[in-house]
Formats: sequence, structure tokens, C-alpha cells
Amino acid sequence: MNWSPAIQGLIEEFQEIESKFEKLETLMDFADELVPLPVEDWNESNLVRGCQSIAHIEVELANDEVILKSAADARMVEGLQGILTIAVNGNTPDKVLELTPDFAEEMGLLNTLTPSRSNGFRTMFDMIQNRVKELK
Amino acid sequence: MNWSPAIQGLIEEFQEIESKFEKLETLMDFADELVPLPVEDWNESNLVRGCQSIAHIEVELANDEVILKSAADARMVEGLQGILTIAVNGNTPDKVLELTPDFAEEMGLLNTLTPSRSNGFRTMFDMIQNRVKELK
Amino acid sequence: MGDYMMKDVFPILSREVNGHRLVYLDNAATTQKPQVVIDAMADFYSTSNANVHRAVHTLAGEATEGYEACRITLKSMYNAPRAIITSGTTEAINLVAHAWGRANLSKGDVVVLTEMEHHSDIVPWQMLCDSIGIELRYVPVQDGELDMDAFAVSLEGASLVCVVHTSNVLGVRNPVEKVISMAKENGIRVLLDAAQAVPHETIDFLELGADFMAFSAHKMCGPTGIGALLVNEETFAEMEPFMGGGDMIETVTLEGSTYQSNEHRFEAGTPRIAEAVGWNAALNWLGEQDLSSHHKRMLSAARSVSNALKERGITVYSRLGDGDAAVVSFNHPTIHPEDFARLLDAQGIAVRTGHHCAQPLMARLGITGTIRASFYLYNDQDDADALIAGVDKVLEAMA
Amino acid sequence: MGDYMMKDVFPILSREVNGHRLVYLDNAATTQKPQVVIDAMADFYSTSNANVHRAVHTLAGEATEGYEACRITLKSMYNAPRAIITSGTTEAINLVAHAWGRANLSKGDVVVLTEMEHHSDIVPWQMLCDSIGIELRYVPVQDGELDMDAFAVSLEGASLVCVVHTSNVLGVRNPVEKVISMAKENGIRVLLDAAQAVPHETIDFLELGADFMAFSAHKMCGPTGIGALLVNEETFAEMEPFMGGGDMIETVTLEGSTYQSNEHRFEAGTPRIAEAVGWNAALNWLGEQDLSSHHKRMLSAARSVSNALKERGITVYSRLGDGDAAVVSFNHPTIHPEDFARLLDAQGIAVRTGHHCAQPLMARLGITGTIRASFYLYNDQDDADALIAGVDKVLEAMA
Ligand SMILES: Cc1ncc(COP(=O)(O)O)c(C=O)c1O
Ligand SMILES: Cc1ncc(COP(=O)(O)O)c(C=O)c1O
Repeated sequence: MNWSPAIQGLIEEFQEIESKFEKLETLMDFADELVPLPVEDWNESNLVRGCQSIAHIEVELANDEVILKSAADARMVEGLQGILTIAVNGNTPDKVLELTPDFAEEMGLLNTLTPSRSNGFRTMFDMIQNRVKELK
Repeated sequence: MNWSPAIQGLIEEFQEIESKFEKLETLMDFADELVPLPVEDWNESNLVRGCQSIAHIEVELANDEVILKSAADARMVEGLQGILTIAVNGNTPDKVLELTPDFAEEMGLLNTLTPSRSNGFRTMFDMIQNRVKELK
Repeated sequence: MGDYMMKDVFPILSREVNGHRLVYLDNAATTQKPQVVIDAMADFYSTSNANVHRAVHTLAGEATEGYEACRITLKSMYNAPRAIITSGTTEAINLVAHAWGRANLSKGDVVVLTEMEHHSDIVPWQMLCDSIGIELRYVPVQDGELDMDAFAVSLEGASLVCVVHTSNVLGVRNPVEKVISMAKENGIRVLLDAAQAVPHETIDFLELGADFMAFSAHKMCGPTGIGALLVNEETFAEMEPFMGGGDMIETVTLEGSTYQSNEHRFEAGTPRIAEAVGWNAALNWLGEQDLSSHHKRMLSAARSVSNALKERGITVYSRLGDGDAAVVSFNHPTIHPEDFARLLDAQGIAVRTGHHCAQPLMARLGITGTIRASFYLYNDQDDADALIAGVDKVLEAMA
Repeated sequence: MGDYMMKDVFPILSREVNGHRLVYLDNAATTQKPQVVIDAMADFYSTSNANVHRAVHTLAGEATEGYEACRITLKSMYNAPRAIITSGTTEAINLVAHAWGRANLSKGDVVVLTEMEHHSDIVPWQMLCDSIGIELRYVPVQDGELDMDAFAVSLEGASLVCVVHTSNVLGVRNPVEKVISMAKENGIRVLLDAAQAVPHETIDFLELGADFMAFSAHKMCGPTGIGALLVNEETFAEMEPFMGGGDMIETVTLEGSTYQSNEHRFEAGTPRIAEAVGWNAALNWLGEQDLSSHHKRMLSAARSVSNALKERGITVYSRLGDGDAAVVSFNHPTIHPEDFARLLDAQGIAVRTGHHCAQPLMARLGITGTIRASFYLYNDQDDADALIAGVDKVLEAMA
């Protein structure tokens, strides 16, 4: 797949890191990239199920651009949300629907996480695409 | 332990045999040594429990001599009964009570049988001694 | 793969028993394990052992993947929507009796069994009968086959049919396609005891159309202590938790608990992790074998044994039709089965005697037990010949 | 035995994880296996594998002896009249709930539990409550210890007390001698969850005086998929069969079945044969270890970790008294437990996070989970030091 420059940048940034500890540190740095979803907007329908930590994501459309807002209690989950934010925000709904979660694989990100955490990533990814479909 | 000449003979006869097949054949030959317990005398109290085949044993005392009568549907069990007959019959109750089942071990007999069969041997041995105690 | 190579794959087959090469013909009781299975478990314990689920560290992740990989293989190999991992066929059937039976059956409801069932598919239902008063109907066996007319009659008002796919005593493969379609026409659920089937054929569970299918790893080159219950989605949704504790819960409070919605709901406690790793290796290994060509060879070997036995005046109970398993159940008119089997064992030949956990079938056949020689994919004509020669030696000794 | 030698005995401990030497501190979840245990199972499958009981051939005899040898070891090591082999602690407790509970308890009868129980000792009782209407009373935990005054009150009219010997979350060893004697004075039966106790001390079951004691092999160097329920004779006689099928029967007819009178009565289906062989090897190996000197070393290592954590402003929930297990449960005021544990894992250090299947205890502590480092006999001060250094690296990264 031909990734967008933003995603291509993510892949390269992560692929360069050898130590797992640094990978996780870098992942946590991306927590700064997320657009926060305020606590008062947390509800059952935007809760990420199957995740061991508490996580919420909400998708909005403005001017045909997708906006992902998110929140979590664990820094690494926020990092995953930050990465999703970079992958998604500012793109058209169609671009977002074309995306596959394989880029996280290419980043070498998912195999640094345990199954439940990498499932969490996929769950969030699927939630975003489903939400976008509804809004379109 | 110092075995009686009859038992010592049994031990020597079996110890000589190397092949398991021949050991079992010899065991079956001893079926001819048992004093039969007629079918009409088979009952719950002389049934050998825990044995997979049908087996009965009965003990009598005559002139202070133990007489073992027995029957079974499998030839090898009859063989065990024949060996017990040689070990027991014609001895005084006290002699029979002094006996331990170790002679069957020394014959190398029990390890040629499966656990359930060798348990059957022990069960019969114990039944004989208990019956002798009662009769004495 | 030639037969000689096959014998190399199973280390135990190089063993000597009582001074003879081991001729292992007790496969319906349990099969031997290829080296890959033994190694998979040893490797797991040497490199990845950890407890599964809710895990953050690397080993726990690897162990979880190893455990769940077995489920994934089961689902894809047998085309099953749900695969619950149990300790074996017996626990799988008890699970149905408790998790589905108690939730969906009540006094007077009818469960149809057959006289050909293994005790593991009779006793759980008798217990449920004692506990909640269901009615049990047994389909009779005629000349070693299910009486299909009686089966049709038994379906009247029934809720569940439990049938053994392939008999462990006779090797008979029952007309399960017919049994299932007749039951389904009447809206009746079907439990298939496939313990003796999956070692010999790969079953498409969804296509076959049963609701439950139970089997054990140890009868198909896998380890002891593990088995599975396959379930379709509709029936899965009707099941209530059976045993409690460990990973089967979602939340526990002093007031009560909520349960997981996937298969974990029925897998209380630390699961059979190393066993799943070993079974997965066995399933993958079996998947590479040409089961139907093995089956033909086994059947031909079994038939040669059956013919030889009959020539010698021995009664053979197995019919050995093309679809049947290569199981030869027999009795000599005068020699006690245990004497017979022990004299075979003295020649290195392992067969089983007794009622084979199928006393009702024995009663129907008018006997208390048989001698059973059962073949598996490492057995060949040499083994059959060894058995025949062994039988001759027994007959000579007992003459 | 020096610690270095100990590490040689467990092959997995030579493994690297994420480029670091493995520091395995998740022993309360499951322990690693010494080479002798791995070999015992591989040897069994390579030389003696067969199905057990009712067997005539040599392999079946060897397999039966191997399986029963595990029971003999359990009985003698723990001085227990009866040892039922189960798939683990969870199944053992479910067995008590079904086999003893359903036969001896009825609506309104009281079962006393504690807030410190593992889910495996809560959920089966909640299920029994839903099914037959028993009453459950939970003894509260105060400052990480059982409230013994509340316990005394809870005994009023109770039929059964279920208590965890040693907590898997806190490592606290409960005053089980006192618990049992108080229950016994009131004629109440006692079930001990000894899953975290037997790895650390050899318990004299009869002398301790409980009626049931449950534990798992995998937490004491043995394989997965096997565990035991010890029972005294009087209570054993009160138990009814739970699961049906296989070797647990004496006779089966279409009209009904009779059951074995010994432990086989509760071991339906092909048992965990290779697992029993492996566990027996583990029990014998453990029997040769000086558990109390290992315990002292582990506790001292755990205390050094606990002190270091406290110095760094981290909350430690474990008290680490002399009799307690070397389990350090902790939480950082701001760092999420999973982030913390994953950063430790990146340094090769395996710890567990979460509720540890003890949500009621978490609720009592006012938290949803902890990070837990649990030591076993191959761990030493080096491992403790590695953990402390690892924690420092995490704190630095998250600063
Ligand atoms: C105290 C306690 N009880 C019960 C269990 C359950 O043991 P298993 O999962 O082996 O059945 C565990 C282990 O997780 C435990 O620590
Ligand atoms: C047809 C059939 N059903 C059920 C079983 C029980 O299997 P397991 O003992 O592995 O639970 C067996 C094996 O003995 C069998 O042959």
C-alpha cells in the first residue's frame, strides 16, 4: 500500500528504533498528538471494549474532514490514539475508509504490544471506520 | 525369609524362565494344581473383589490342615490359585498365617502381571489369611 | 510418506516390549505422539511458559498466542464457529449436559441416546435424568448397526439426540449425516461424540450440521488432558456457564458476577496451556497427512486380521465396511480375553480387553467384553501379520 | 543448592527477553518447570504412553503406575487420606461445590467466604447460591488481614468455611490454624484454597484438620492442566459423583449406573496421565528442596524490593511478614500499571498487572488493580536488584 506522507513518516520513525524500551517511550510521546475528548463526553457508546484500560474515542466530521477525539487512562493507549490521530485527522472520510490497520504492523508496533493491547488498537481502528461510515 | 520347600521349588522354577511368554505358560500349567470349588458353592462372600475376571476362593480346615478350594474363569487366575494352593494346602493355620506374599515377588510373577491382576493375587492371599484367622 | 518413515516419527514405536518390537494396536484407547508434538510441549516449557490472558509481559503474550492458536486451528480445520477447550471428550459432554442441558431441558424433556454410546455419552445424561427428570430413550443396535427405524420413532417430541459418530468397540461409522438431517427436520439439537471420528477423517462441522461435537486430543496424536467441544453460534448462545473461577468472568463483586461472552466463559481456571500447544502441533501434523490413504491401508490390514481370526474359529464383531474405523473386536470361544491379551503382550503386541466403556453395547451383543485391536496411521500390514502370528502362538499354547 | 545452580535447573531462565536476561517475577500466576519435569513428560510420551486402568498390556500397566504414583506421592507428601486428581484448583473447588455442596447443602444453608478469595473460590459458590439458594457470608479484610472478629460472628449456623491459605495478591498467609479450629469447634466443614501455599510450605493435611484442600500443579513446578483436591475420609464419604463417564463407573446399564468407591469416582474420562507423571516428578523434586531456606531468601529479596518502592513514593500493599509469601503488590500514584509493567517487560522483567482474579479484594483496597512481583525458589537478590533498577528506569522515562 502507498501510505500518506504522515503515515510513512510514522513508519520510518518507528522502524529506526531497535530497543523495545525506546519504542515504547516513543509511543508514549505520541500521546501529545491526540485531540482530547473531555471526560463529560465519555459514554458507553464511545467506550473502547475489550481494552484492559479505560479508553474512549469519538469521531466528528467538519468540512468533510475527519476529527478524532480520544482519551485513555494509560499513557501507551493515549500514544496509540495519538498515532491514530495523525493517521486520520484532516483526511476526507473516503481516505480514512481506504486505510488499513497494516501500517501499525509495518511500524513494528503491534508485536511490541501484548495481544490484548494490539486488539485494542484494532478495535479503535474499526470503531473509527464504522463511525466515519455512519457520519458520511 | 526361609520359604518352605514347596515354595522354594516354585521360586526356582519361575526364576529360571526368561521369556515372559513361557512364564505365563508355566503359570497356566499350575491351574491343574487347584482344588476345584464347585459352581454351586460360588457366592458373594467367597467372590474375589477387584479382580476383572470372575474368581472365587474358599478355605476349609481339616485335621488342623488348611485346604484352599478355588475357581476362576481365566486360566491365569486359576494358575495363581494353583500356586496359592501349593503354598497353603496341607499346612497348619499358623504356618499359613506366617506366610507373606513376597514369594510371588521373588518368583518374578507379579511384575509379569498388570497391576489389577497382581492386586487380585494379593486380594486372594489376604482373603485366605483372613479366613484362616476366622476358622482357627 | 512410507510406513517405515512413519515409524521413525513416533519415538515410542522403536521401543521393545518383553523382548519384542512393540506392535501397538490399542489406538482406540489412545494414540502415540509424533516427535513434533513431544518437542512442541518441551519447547513451550523451556522457552515460553507463562500464564495466559490479561497479560502484559512477553512470555505471557507468547503463551496466550500459543493457547489461542490451538483454538484457531480447531475452528479452521473443522469449520466451527466456536471451539471450547475442555479436558477431553468426557468433560465436553458433561459440559453440554450442565451448560446447555440444565439451561434448556426440564422434567419430561426427551434426550435420545443409542446403545452404541460410550459411557461418557450415557452417564452424564443419566445423572441429568436423576437430577432434573429428563427422559432418556435408547436407540437399539441390530447386528452391530443402529436401528434407524427405531431411531425415527424415538425422535417424537425429543429435544436432543446424542450419537457416537464412530463406535470405539466395533469401528462402525454411523450414518451421522442421516441421523443429523432427520433430527434437524424435527428441530432437534444434535450432539456428536466424534472421539473416534476425527482421528480418521476431517469433519466439516457446519456442513455436517450438528450443534455440538466433542473429541479428545489424545486419540489423535495430541497430549492427554485436553479436548474440545465445537458448537454453532445459535446453540452457543443458549449455554449458561458451568464451572466458575479464573478467566471466565468479566466482573466479580460480592453481590454477583458477570461472565465473558466468548469461549472463555466455559474455560474456568488456568487453562491447559502446554497441552494446547502440543495439540496444535498434532493438528497441524495431522493436517499434512493423507488421512484417507492411511485409512485405506489400515482398513486393509484390519480386514486381513479379521479374516485370519475367522478362519481360526474366532468370533469377530466388527464389520469393517469402507467407512468404518480399523477396529477389530473379537472373542475366542474358550480362551478368556485377558489370558489371550496377556499372551499377546508377552509377544510385544498391545491390544485392549474388557467392556471398552460400552457396557450397554456389550449387553446387546450378549457378552461382557471383547479383545480389541485398533489401528492407527503408523500401523501397517507388518503389524497385522505380527498380530496374526501372535494369535497363532496363543492358540498353540492354549491348545 | 546455590542460586546459580538453581538457574541451570530451569531451562527457561537462560532465555533472553527483549535483549535482556529474563527476570521472571510472575510466579504467583504460574511457576517455571525444572528440566526433570519436562523430561519426565517427554520420556513418558516417548516410552510408556498408553491409556490407564483396566489394562492388560505392558505400556498400559506402566502408564497406570505412572498416573497412580502421582496420587501416592500427593497422599504421602501431604498426609491426605484421599487425593482426587483434577485439572487444577478451580476445578477442584467446583468439584466441592457440585459433589459435596449439592449433596449436603440446601436453601438457606450458609457458606462463609472471605473478601480475600480468588474468583475461583467465589464464583462456584455464587453459582451454587443461584442454583439452590444457599446464603453466602463474606469475612471482611481490614488493613490487608482477615477480620477475625467478623469471622467468629460469621460462623453462626454455617455449614462450610472456604478460605484462601495464602493470598495471591498480597502474599498474606492467613491464620488458617485458627480459622480451622474455630470452624471445627462449631462442627463446620472447611475448604482450604492452598494454591499459593503448597509451593512454599509442605502442609500436613490431617494435622491441619481441614476437610478439603485444593491446589494446582502449575504453581509448584508442575505442568499445566492438573491439580488436586485432598479430602478426609469422613467428608469423602459425603460426596456424590460430579461428572460422568469413563473409568468412574463400576457398571452401566440402560437403567442406571453404579460408581467406583475410590477417587476414580470423581475422575471421569481419560485422566491427565502425562501431566500426573510430570507433576509427580515436580513433587519429588520439590521434596528434595529446603523450602524454608528458599522462603527466607525470597522474602528477604521481596522486602528489599518493597523498601525500595516505598522510598520512591510507590504504594505497597503487601506486608511481607515472616510467614507470608514473597509477593509484592504495588501501585504508582500516577503511572498506569500496564504502562509500568510494559516498560519493565521491555527490560526483560516479567510482572503481572490487573485484578489478579480478586476483584472483591481490589474493591476493598479501593483500587482496580496492582502491579505484582512474585518470587519463587529460583529467584534471588540479583532478580530483586534487577527489578529495582528496572523501576528506576521506568520512573526516569515517565518523569
Ligand atoms: C489463591 C488462588 N486460588 C485459586 C487459583 C486458581 O488456580 P487455577 O487457575 O490453577 O485453577 C489461583 C491461581 O490463579 C490462586 O492464586
Ligand atoms: C467414542 C468415545 N467417546 C468418548 C470417549 C471418552 O474420551 P475421553 O476419555 O478422552 O474423555 C472415548 C474414549 O475412550 C470414545 O472412544
